Amino acid sequence: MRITLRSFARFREIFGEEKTIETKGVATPKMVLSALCEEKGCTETLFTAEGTLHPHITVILNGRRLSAGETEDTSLADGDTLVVYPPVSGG
Amino acid sequence: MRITLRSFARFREIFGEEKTIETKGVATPKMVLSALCEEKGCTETLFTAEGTLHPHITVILNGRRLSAGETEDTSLADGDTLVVYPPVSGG
Amino acid sequence: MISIQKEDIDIGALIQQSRDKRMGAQVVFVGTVRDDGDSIEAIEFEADRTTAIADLRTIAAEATEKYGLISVDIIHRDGLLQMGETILVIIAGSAHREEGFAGCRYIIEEIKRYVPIWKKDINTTGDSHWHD
Amino acid sequence: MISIQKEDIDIGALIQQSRDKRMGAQVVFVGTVRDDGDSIEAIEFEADRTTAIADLRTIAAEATEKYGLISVDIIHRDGLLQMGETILVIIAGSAHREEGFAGCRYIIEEIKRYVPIWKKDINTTGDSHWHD
Repeated sequence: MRITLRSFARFREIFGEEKTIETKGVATPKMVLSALCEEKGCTETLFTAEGTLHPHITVILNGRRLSAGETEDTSLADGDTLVVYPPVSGG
Repeated sequence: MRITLRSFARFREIFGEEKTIETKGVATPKMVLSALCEEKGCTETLFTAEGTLHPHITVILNGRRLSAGETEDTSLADGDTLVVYPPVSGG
Repeated sequence: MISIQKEDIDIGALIQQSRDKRMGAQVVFVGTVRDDGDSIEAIEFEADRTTAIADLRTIAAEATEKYGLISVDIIHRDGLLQMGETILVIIAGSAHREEGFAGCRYIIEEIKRYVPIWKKDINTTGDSHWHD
Repeated sequence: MISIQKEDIDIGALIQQSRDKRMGAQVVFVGTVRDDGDSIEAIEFEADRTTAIADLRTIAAEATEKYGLISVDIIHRDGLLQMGETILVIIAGSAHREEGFAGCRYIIEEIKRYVPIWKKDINTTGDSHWHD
């Protein structure tokens, strides 16, 4: 199945502005990001030593923000759009 | 001795913008205002039932604000300027 | 800028003027003549300008000292003001927002507490009365 | 008015537009690019405009509900901003000052907490880095 990943600011510089990811079998948002980080060498940027996403990182699935738990137990479907934000610094 | 009294807003409508008052002997700011109020019928406007000045009324002698106590124990001198403010409502 | 004036206030220009490169925040308070549903059609403001200006300078200096502000502007109008008109503008400029909010709030509360400015409601019936 | 835009903000015009006769107070927060003594010469702002606008609308509605505001305006700029330029303007209009101050403060804190806008310092040396 195909997932679109969009990212911003420092994460855009890691992942690119928008990319299409092919996954096989069941995949959660956390699994997709974890696999990508291994490839890009950015595991420490997104994940704590315990392997959870840093609390100030926001993951949005098809326009809805996910809780930490949801990033681990939501199954992605073909055509989903995943957005990942680094900590915000506006205002 | 001669005292100049200046007043503002609702007190200007009672006492006039600026007036010269002649007093004899020792006089305090409170005594001057009290005598004037008897004449103008404004005792309740300036004084409480206990005979003290209402706390939101400001008395200024030669440019300096007086405390409640000072209005009762400061002796006026010839040429003094007394200013009396009703409660403020700016801002 | 500290002023009591009859003329309207160009708020945009004042904000621009008061800006400084050390500033990250400007907190602005604008007071306006409000229609509170009574038959009031305008408000007449009277000030003891000499004392009021001295008091505003004192308040600005206190706020600057207390909250480490970079700049303070206070302009209060007097004379007859119609519904919707600007009465007062305060600008507190600071490095960070916390001081700007605290300083601006301090200034308006101190003005209300003791600066010699008074308002008189002017009714549609032609009556008028001073606020307590 | 809720907006994210590259263009500068005419703060005076915005304050005038947002005024309503039921209003007695407008509390305005202006955020500006601050010279903090480092070698930063400009800041680049990036926003996820679609989500940010939706978030700003949510925050404005919450502030209106929570503090009984009469109007809320929020304009945040993106793109490259030089030292001293306006980043953000918030206007909270209310009957009385207490709600205006509380509402304006709520809005800026919520924006800082989660609205997807990021800033990158651009140094005089040509280096740049994203804020945490």
